[in-house]
Amino acid sequence: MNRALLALAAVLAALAVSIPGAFGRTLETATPTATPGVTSSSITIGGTFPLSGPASLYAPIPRGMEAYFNWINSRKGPDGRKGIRGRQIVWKYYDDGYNPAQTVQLTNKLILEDKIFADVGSLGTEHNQAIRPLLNDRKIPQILVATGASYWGLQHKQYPWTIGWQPDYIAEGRAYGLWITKNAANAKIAVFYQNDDYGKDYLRGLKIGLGAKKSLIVSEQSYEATDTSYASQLARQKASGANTWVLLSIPTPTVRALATAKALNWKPDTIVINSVSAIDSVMAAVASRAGPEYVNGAISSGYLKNNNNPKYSNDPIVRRYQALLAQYGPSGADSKNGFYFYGFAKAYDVVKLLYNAGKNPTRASLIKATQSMNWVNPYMIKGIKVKTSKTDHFPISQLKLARYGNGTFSEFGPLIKGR
Amino acid sequence: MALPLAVVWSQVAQQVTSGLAAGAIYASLALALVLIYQTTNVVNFAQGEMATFTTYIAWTIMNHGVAYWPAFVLTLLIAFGGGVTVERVLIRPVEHRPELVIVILTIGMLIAINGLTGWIWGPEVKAFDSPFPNRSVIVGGVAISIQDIGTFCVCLGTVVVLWLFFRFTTLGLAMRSVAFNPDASRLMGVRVGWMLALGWGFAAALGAVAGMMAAPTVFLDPDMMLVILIYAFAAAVLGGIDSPVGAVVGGLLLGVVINLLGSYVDFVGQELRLPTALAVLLLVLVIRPRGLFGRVVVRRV
Amino acid sequence: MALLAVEDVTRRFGGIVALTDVSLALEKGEIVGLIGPNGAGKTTLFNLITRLYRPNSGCILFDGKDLTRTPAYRIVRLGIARTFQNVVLFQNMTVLENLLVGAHSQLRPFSERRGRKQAVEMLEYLKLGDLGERLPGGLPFGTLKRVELARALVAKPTLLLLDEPAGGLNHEEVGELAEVIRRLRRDFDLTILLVEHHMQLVMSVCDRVHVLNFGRKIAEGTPAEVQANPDVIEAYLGAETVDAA
Amino acid sequence: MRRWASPVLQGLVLAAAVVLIVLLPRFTSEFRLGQFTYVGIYFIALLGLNILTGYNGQISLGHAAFMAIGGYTAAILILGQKGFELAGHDPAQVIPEHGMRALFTIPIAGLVTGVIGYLFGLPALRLAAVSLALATLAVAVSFPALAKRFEHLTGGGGGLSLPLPHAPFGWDISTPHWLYYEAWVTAAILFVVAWLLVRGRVGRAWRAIRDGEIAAVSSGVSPAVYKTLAFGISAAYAGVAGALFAIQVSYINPDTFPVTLSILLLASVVIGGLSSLSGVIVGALVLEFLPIYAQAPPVLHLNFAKQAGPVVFGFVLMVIVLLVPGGMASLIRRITRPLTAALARKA
Repeated sequence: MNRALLALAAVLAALAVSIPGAFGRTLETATPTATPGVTSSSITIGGTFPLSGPASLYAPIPRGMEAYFNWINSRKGPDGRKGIRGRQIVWKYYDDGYNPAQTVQLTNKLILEDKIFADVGSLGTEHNQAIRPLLNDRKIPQILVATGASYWGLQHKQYPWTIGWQPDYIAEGRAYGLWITKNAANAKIAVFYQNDDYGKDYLRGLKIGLGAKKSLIVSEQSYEATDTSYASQLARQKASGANTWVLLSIPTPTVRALATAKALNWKPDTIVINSVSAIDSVMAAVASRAGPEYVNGAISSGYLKNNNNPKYSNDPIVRRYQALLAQYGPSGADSKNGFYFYGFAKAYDVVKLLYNAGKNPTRASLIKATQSMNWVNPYMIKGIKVKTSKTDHFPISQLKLARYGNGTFSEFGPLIKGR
Repeated sequence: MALPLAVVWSQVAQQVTSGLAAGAIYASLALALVLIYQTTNVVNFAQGEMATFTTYIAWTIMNHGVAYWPAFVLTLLIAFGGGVTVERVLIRPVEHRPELVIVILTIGMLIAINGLTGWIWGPEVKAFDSPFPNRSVIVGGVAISIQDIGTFCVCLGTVVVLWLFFRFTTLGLAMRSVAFNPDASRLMGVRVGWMLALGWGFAAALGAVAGMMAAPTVFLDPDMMLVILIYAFAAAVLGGIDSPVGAVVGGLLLGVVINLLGSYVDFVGQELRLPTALAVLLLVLVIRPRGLFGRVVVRRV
Repeated sequence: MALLAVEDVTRRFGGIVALTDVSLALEKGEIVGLIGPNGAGKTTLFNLITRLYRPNSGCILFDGKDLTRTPAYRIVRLGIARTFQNVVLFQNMTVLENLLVGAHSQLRPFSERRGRKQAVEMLEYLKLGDLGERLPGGLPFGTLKRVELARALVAKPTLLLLDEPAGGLNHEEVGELAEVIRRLRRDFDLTILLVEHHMQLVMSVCDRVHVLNFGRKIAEGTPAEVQANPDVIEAYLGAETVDAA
Repeated sequence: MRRWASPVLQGLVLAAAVVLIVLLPRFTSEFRLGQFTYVGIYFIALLGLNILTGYNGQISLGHAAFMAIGGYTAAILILGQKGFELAGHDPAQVIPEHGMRALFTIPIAGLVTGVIGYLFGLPALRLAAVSLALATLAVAVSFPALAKRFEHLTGGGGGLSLPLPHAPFGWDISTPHWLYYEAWVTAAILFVVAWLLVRGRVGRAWRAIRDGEIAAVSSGVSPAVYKTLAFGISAAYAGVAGALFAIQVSYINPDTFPVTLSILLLASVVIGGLSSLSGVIVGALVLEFLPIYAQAPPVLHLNFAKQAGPVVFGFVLMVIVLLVPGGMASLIRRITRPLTAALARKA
């Protein structure tokens, strides 16, 4: 009977966590205005992110945004008021475990329970795709989504309430293709890609960039999430005689693939790594197993300042980022983690947009603001402009190639127009 | 298929070699599964997560400046203690409940430990040191990485040690007798409870070995063992869930077959190689339910 | 024609031969005993008849039909029901439900009510009337044996195989059992094959007795004939000495 | 110790449950309603899994894959040929036209999944418990790769977007209410079907096989017939749940039915109580609410550990297995027994 009591206590504790929420009715808070999520003193926005599970690598993004919003809420803006024109930003984000079905459910929570003004920066291609119809149906802005699929910009007509942010994968892949045709004209290319839309978008872009030289690709191998070893694929790529290796993969597989290739004694002359995985800490992991010389010289691309690069160590924006993260971020946040920086960069544009949505922001005015973005985001590489118009729905379409060396990626060459 | 014969053969050899390397890791974890199954008739779904957790502990120890081998031994001891504790605290109370209940308990452990690992150490991929250099030797056009050779030897070494232990030590004999007939063993003065706990301890330590052998190539990641566990499970069942030798053979076979399927069967390709391998495995089981090396269990009526 | 005819049946387990060329026949309405020391192969023969095992050679005819190709679950439908030496009841089902499983082959969809009625009647018949809603756990062993018997009977068999029905019963209960077995034959028109160690019971109820030793049949005849058979005495004495050792 | 005090009380509780389910939409917000719709969907899947695991003793770690089969069947039918043509190779395209009415796809999804489950049950017959767990796990693990391979039907990794759901036949009922009643009416029907199956000849055969296969065989129960039947029916339930799920989410890709869902489903059955149909509702509630509220406890307003959800879930699961052998259903029964006994005395 004692055990039963103990169990009862445990279960009651669990239910105490869930039931009040389950049966509680949402109370109307503050004075309602015409626009959900906007009161005289606050503006509520939200998004979904993988905080746990296989993609929890990205968990710092919403936390970086949170830190930035906290700062915005406590500093006096250009108009002398805190927050956005005196409204505090309320930032709600939930863990969808990188499962689109959860994304849908949590987005419903954001819409119906948290009454968000807009869905901001939600992460994942399929995840945003899953919630796009319902957000558009309700005319709720879905802005600055954290995915590089191309259709956020391309399908503006069908989904006018949705807009992307970062350079898309096709554009990025194209940049690599162009670079290869110019710098390694006789390359024999092996492509290692993730077998889904993400990897295939990149591959498509690469081929567009290569143009007539598409035939340079001598080996295409894909991997699945259920692969524990890529030795089989990589042995074949090695055997193909390729000397240029393009990796279109997410971070952990990229690390594994590079170390495995080294173990197979395969050293391509040129290694190209997609920007998603071109993270200094990721490369450091490779370097510690495969040796720095293996990855030195690897090519990638970027549009944000690399906050780890010594070149930027005295950059006022990077310095301020470090200070703000320490003050407003989660305790123990590692400012070297580029995803916090990404969060800051995105939050910067969010604040701009919310400000531009006007004195009495409405969902329509916010979307209107997304169609006339035109500014320099100081977190981005010099020269890159955040720019949209009624016909251009790709906020960031410029990028710069970067080269790995001395433990960090350094940008080089001219700005490349993605579209 | 239209490649010159010489090229094909060295490539086949390469595929087999790397398959053996991957298989050695499956085999190590499969051994841990078999060890627990042998002594307690439980399939421990948390085996992979326990391995991941202990590998992170090893990483932490090394991060504090301890050299590889001392850290390795220390981790084995911690894993052993952890395994014994798990058995005494969690498994003991449900010992006599149906198999399913214990399976669910280990699934609960899987979920909790996986979450805990991510929570404590974060999701970023980490490099894990290895005593073996990340170089390779070339034999007849086949590149064999020294790490893989090391993993392979450690795996085989473990089997030999286990075999010697169960064959020639009193403790090993006692554990075997418990697995074979707990009631009779109890009558003969064997402390059955402690033997089961020891079984869990050894399995946890074995898992730690598997984790530390896998981590240098798959890198340290909270989910690194989730998929490997499925392979190990398949290897153990294929070999015969109660046969240590079967686990090793099953693991190696699985590694090789998957590589060859992916490379040389066009319809399968890289994307369908796991489903195909599992389908083949199930076919084997349907024809031979006890696995390749499993004992025949005479159905007693 | 014999109701059950076992002809030259052999069954091996690995290297061990459990039964060698055993033959026996049961006429309709007979009560036949099957005796022999431990390990003689009595239960194995039961398992062969109920097709839990398949014979390595030989055949088993029931009502003229060869059982060796019949799947085990069809046996009861043909009219053979059995009990088990160690009482195998469904522990998580009530006594009544145990009986309803026994009547599985008799029930058709939507005949639930009739099935229940018959099961309840069977419980009454075997003086288990008030136990229908109880779980088997905790009931005395003798009662469990009767529950198992009831479960076999609701299948409406023509041949009943009883595996040591007297095992674990006290003197008084055994006396009662002999009466029950005779009554069963009369009331249900049964033929009964009985494995038993309790000689008194065997001698009092059986029409004929077969004796097995080390997997071979060593004797057959009326109880009196078998009792006088020197081979049987030898087998039992030998067994006694082994037991004593 | 096995039953509620009396059939009368049982009926009363059931009636109360029905009233509660019918009236719930009046008292709850739109979002909650959505959550309770998921509860209904999980309820169906768990009923099916409990038939297989609880009543028949066969472990399945692959039920999410069966849900996925149901979900894809529904999605493909809803889109229809025209929908696919419009979508072309870009699954993200708008799909204004569609094939079959969502409501009609539900039974078809159940049927298709049931047949596949039945076929899977045939070889599974020869597998021992451990091997069966592996076999079902293998199905779950392999499903994403297969879905990707047949991209022209499934949309590959990008999945399929469905038209937003709405009530059919021009019925004047809001979409969330429609989805809620659609799920719960289906659930009610399937509950009654499960109840009839479980308490009758078939259910007894299942339980007999679970408790002792040899005695069951000797009683004339064919393990082959009833085990495959359990697999088929269980899969059909999962298929119906998967179809409802796909309609509710109006999006489907391999990630929407991950391997972890299979594991959580099995865990929830145990939490609710093996071989207890009423316990299934507790399992469904836990499955829906615990992961969401574990990350943002509404009472405590603790925001420190959003990734604690899985840890909490794992621990709750272990605690229940360790301390409440019969699952929540037995606990509830234990608590209410004195009460019902008192009521029965008075009556």
